[in-house]
Amino acid sequence: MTRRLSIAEALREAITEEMERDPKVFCLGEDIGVPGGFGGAFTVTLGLEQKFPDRILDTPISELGFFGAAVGAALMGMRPIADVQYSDFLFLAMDQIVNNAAKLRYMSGGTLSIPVVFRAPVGATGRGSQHAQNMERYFHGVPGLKVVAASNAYDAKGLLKAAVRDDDPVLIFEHKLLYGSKGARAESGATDATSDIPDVDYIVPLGTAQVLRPGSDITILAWLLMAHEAMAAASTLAAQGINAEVIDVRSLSPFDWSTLSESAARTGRVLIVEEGPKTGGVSAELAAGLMERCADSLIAPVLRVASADVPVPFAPVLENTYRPDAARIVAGVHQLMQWG
Amino acid sequence: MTRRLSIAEALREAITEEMERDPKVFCLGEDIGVPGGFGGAFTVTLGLEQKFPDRILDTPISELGFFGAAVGAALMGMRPIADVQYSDFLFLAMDQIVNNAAKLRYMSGGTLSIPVVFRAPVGATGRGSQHAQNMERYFHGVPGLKVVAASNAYDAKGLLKAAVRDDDPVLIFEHKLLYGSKGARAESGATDATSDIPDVDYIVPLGTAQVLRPGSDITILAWLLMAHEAMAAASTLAAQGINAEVIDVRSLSPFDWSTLSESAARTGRVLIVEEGPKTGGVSAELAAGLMERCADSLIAPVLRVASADVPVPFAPVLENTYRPDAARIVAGVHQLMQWG
Amino acid sequence: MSLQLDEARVTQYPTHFLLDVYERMVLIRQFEERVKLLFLEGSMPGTIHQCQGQEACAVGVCTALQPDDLITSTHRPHGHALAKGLTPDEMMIELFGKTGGCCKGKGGSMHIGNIDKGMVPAIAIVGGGIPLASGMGLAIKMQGLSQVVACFFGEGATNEGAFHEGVNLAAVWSLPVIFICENNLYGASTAIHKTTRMTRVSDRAQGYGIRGETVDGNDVLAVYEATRRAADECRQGQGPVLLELLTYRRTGHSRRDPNHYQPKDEQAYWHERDPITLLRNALQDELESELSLIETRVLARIETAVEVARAAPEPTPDDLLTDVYATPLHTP
Amino acid sequence: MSLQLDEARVTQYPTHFLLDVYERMVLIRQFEERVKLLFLEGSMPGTIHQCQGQEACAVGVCTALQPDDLITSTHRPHGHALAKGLTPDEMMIELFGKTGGCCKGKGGSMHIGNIDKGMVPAIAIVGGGIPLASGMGLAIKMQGLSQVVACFFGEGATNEGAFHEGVNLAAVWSLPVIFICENNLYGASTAIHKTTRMTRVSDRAQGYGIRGETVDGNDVLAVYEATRRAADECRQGQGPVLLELLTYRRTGHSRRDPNHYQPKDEQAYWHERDPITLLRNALQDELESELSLIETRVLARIETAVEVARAAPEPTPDDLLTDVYATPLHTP
Ligand SMILES: Cc1ncc(C[n+]2csc(CCOP(=O)(O)OP(=O)(O)O)c2C)c(N)n1
Ligand SMILES: Cc1ncc(C[n+]2csc(CCOP(=O)(O)OP(=O)(O)O)c2C)c(N)n1
Ligand SMILES: [Mg+2]
Ligand SMILES: [Mg+2]
Repeated sequence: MTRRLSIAEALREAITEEMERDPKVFCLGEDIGVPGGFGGAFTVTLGLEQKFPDRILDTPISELGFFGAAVGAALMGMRPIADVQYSDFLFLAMDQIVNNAAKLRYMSGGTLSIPVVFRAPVGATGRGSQHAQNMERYFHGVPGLKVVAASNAYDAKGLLKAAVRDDDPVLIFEHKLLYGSKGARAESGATDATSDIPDVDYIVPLGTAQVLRPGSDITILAWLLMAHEAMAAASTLAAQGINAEVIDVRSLSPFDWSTLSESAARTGRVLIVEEGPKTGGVSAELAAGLMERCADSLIAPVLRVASADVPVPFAPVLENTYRPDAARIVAGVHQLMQWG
Repeated sequence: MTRRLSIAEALREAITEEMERDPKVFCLGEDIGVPGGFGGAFTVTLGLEQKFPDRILDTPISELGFFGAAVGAALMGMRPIADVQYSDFLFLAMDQIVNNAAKLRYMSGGTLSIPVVFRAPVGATGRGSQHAQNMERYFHGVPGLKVVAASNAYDAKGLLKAAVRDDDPVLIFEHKLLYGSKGARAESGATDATSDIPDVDYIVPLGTAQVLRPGSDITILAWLLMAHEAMAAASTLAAQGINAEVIDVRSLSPFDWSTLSESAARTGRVLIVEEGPKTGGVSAELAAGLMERCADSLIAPVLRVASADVPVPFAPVLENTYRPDAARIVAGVHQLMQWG
Repeated sequence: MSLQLDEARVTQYPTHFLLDVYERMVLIRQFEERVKLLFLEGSMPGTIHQCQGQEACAVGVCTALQPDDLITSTHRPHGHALAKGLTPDEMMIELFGKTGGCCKGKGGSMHIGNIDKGMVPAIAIVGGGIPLASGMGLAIKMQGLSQVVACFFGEGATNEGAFHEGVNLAAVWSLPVIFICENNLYGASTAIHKTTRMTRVSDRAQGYGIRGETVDGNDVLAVYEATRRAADECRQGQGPVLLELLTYRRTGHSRRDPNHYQPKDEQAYWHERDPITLLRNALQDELESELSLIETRVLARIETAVEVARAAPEPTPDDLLTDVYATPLHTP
Repeated sequence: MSLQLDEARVTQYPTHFLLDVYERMVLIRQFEERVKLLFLEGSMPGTIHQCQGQEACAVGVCTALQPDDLITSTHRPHGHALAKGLTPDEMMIELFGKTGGCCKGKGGSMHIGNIDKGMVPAIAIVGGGIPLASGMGLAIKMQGLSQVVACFFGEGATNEGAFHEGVNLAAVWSLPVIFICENNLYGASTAIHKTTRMTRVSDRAQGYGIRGETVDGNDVLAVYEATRRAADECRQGQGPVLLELLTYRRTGHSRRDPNHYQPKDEQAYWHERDPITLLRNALQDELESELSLIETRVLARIETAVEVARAAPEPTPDDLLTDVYATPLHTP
């Protein structure tokens, strides 16, 4: 048996099940458990305060403080899930994430574990420059931290469960346009990311990419919203006789190099799609890493389709220009097919 | 006429001259102007409080606060120079740097200028995980921000002057082992980065790389301490008959693509050297960007010599293993020469 | 707090002043109501944070400032902007994301501002505008100018490190900054008592060695006078000052929030204390016709703004790349 | 503050307790002096921040704690570690960056700690340990345990947002955390009056609605008693508490700092109030021989530590890659 759930619902299920399974699991964040409130900025924890009155903690607006508190609770053996309402605010908590959470095991000579989960929504969604950044680039590659991104409800539930059970700090990126939030918190221009969720317990292992669409002519790498755009592009390309393989990178730290390299070596052409400024993005490491690993089998240079190197603009016209889409992905593929 | 100065002395001269030239220039930071104190963590502002009693401001230990204050003063037309004692603390101020300083011109539709300079010392220097990171990776590519790194005294003075006169926020990275700090603040294991400083006013334009050593067989890209290691490696290689071109990338945002691509296209082989974890470093963008720009002329894949993907360890043995050196650069070059 | 303004105080003010203050509050109220409609009907993009019920804070403070004084604002900036003199046109165009807006459509609702009118584009990172305001005060002091900076933020922001660091800096350097905390009892959906043990925000002033004062934020004249006092202190080098304005948000936190987390009786109490009604009740009945004239004038002004905004040109895709740096980078 | 301990108070304590407290303070003093020598002679790597003059804070606090209580520390952690029961051996080896150290040589001086002894590896980001301590207190409260967390930091840290946010969190959630501010008048070279208008750190407690208390930090018994009271309150769910311990740093801020920024008379005053001398003077003369025995015992113990550390094996390059994750990542 399966049920069709949105990402918001799937995350809510994952949190509920993990909290039922393990009394050490708890949530803390702003506006996550207020009766009559929002259940967090995107309804993920809606109603959970009734089920777990003592383990859904509404915090003051103190990102550095409660992220640090999550780390402190984790080193005592608790398994906190801390979230920011918009990933842009992670900068305020970044000292606790990078200098403490990610380093404490190492600094302590392996005597400390920090089993904490951080959740953060990304994406340009008509809110202007300070509520729109894609923050993946700032956390990918931080030693001691694991980073994943859930582009559909199945992965969202499985990745969050895996993250909660992991003994290291895990940062999960979610996308505002993919939650499927309802009611007052619904997003205009949202994309359907619902999945059939099995009624049995499952996890999606951290560190694994997923082939969304097998193909032979070219490899398209993407995650979150861009994975959906890539799939749309792939259908267009199929109609044009180009058989693209689409991979949801999903694990941004570490990368699932074996899956990514195998595909790149097989197709010989790789296009990486990223929402966010092109320069210094996560795609840079993907491109550089694939060149190092597959140099001999690449027919063309690895190319990137990403946003312009600008802050996120408010005007819808500009934001839509900022955000890569299927059309730009198709164009990028055409460019790549001209090689060799 | 020229004088031989260390980076610390050259920066001090640059600050002095710019403050004399423009009354809107001032410095703020921790312990920068205390009589009997340090002149900042690395003696850069030593004694300046006597010359400019009202423009050398000792701050509370409040990185978010005084970096934000620097941005606020800058939008009023002042030209603040704010520094952190160790770049690791930039995380605490990162919200003000990225969400405010770098975005305000854009958010305001071009009506605001933020002529602020941020200074930050990087490098692993026997202090353990929280006073050792190379933070370049976190700021390279941030739209609206400029980032430079000074590997010698001439550049340090010229880049700082250019930064102060620039109308956009500029972040300058300096290296603890290159300052040439003296007395109680001397660093063990320091590298000589002194230069002959002309007695005339000069700047080093932002956005430009510098060829430190012309060569024809391979291009080595590096900055800060690694530029010195690259030069050492180049001499070793010369003795082996390999003529390496060494370029000090120097401008980390934006990159001087014309200089970098021209060299890469000419030699056909590129090795990038970076202090800091390899995954997701600045080198990733250099590698990806060069592949996009020089695909047809590259004989070999662009390779990177960087630190392991770990926090910075304290033990000298481990720290020296963490930090790339001439020997590892030579080995990387040998690997690259085998191609094609 | 009482259900009517102090008569003695009201009568001290000339009628034109009271009418002017009244008109500005009505302008804000009607602007917000119109924006809400536009948003709900789907013709306005983005998200909105509105200030119905808090008009006396914006107007009381800004009326006490000089034109060349400055303000910083938050994610909830419309009232502050209108009170500081931004036009409904430049704001409405901005909310529609059109080129003629006060930020060329690049800022949007959460970053409304116009530095020529003394308003820095609003900072939507809670607390993020506080260190900024201290730095602006520092620039003023270092240049020996006589301006003051009024820094708006909510009570929720006072739990951010930025508040602590920013206020402490302004205090230790005696900067001309008035920290204006609009305590509307909620940070988004979270009631203040869930976020701190402290019951009066102004008590935090002691921890920085500065003067703190709590004022009825729905009494526009009380706000005006408190701000006047604070501004005078700042200009005399005795700043900064922390003003807590007790007020209430009549609408949702943002967008379609039905604010169910606000207890009904609490809502009822504050609706009785609506800042506009309070002032209206304090004005003599002879002014009735004047007041309805104001009403009509304001509504007309807002309709014009809506039409102007609807007609305004969209940005072109090329505009995406401008205004990032003073001089565009050319990166081959 | 007086130049001798309160006789009445001293006589309440059994001799063995006083001698034990005395020995721990001497151990810290001698450990630090030896480390300084090793550092200056160049045989010890890294940088050091030492606590000569502040021994009564570390010992007074930790003596009042139970073995399973926890502490967090700072860039200046040696005293806290020795007071909490870490051995000179495991610490000295760590300072030399050798494998047998309490952090396998990966932490170093600024990250000294041993969770098995209730000390989290020290956090060297000023203020960074404060939210951590609140989270530890939260874990204790949620699990219904009776431990308390003593969170050490300096007065300079109280200007960090982390202090504000961390203490406020502990307050609003009534967590069992004792915030121990060692006010040694300087943050690095900067005197406290240059960094805040507030003159008593404990006054900041009001802004969080918690109890604050200022204590003579060089009177080990006063510190002990204040900590006992605070710990009891915390165990009864009345936490947190902010304790300000007035003390002084006899040595440089770090490394070779000659602390010229400390006025001579100020130094003289505090040298007279040296915490070890104060206690020694309060002990009866009969104990003289005991005290010199302690001296000898401590010095011997430290020499052993130095020898052990010198002889300890260096890490191997392979150790660089371990302890990053619970299970090593294999990334082809
Ligand atoms: C740093 C940060 N954290 C969280 C948010 C999300 N957020 C926007 S407004 C708000 C509540 C702010 O409350 P308050 O400061 O009282 O201002 P009010 O909304 O009541 O005007 C929150 C949590 C944000 N914008 N910035
Ligand atoms: C966030 C941060 N800023 C600056 C520093 C550099 N630094 C190390 S110790 C210190 C002074 C700390 O003063 P205080 O908190 O009073 O502790 P004390 O050194 O007096 O024990 C400074 C500025 C740091 N380690 N972390
Ligand atoms: Mg509020
Ligand atoms: Mg101190």
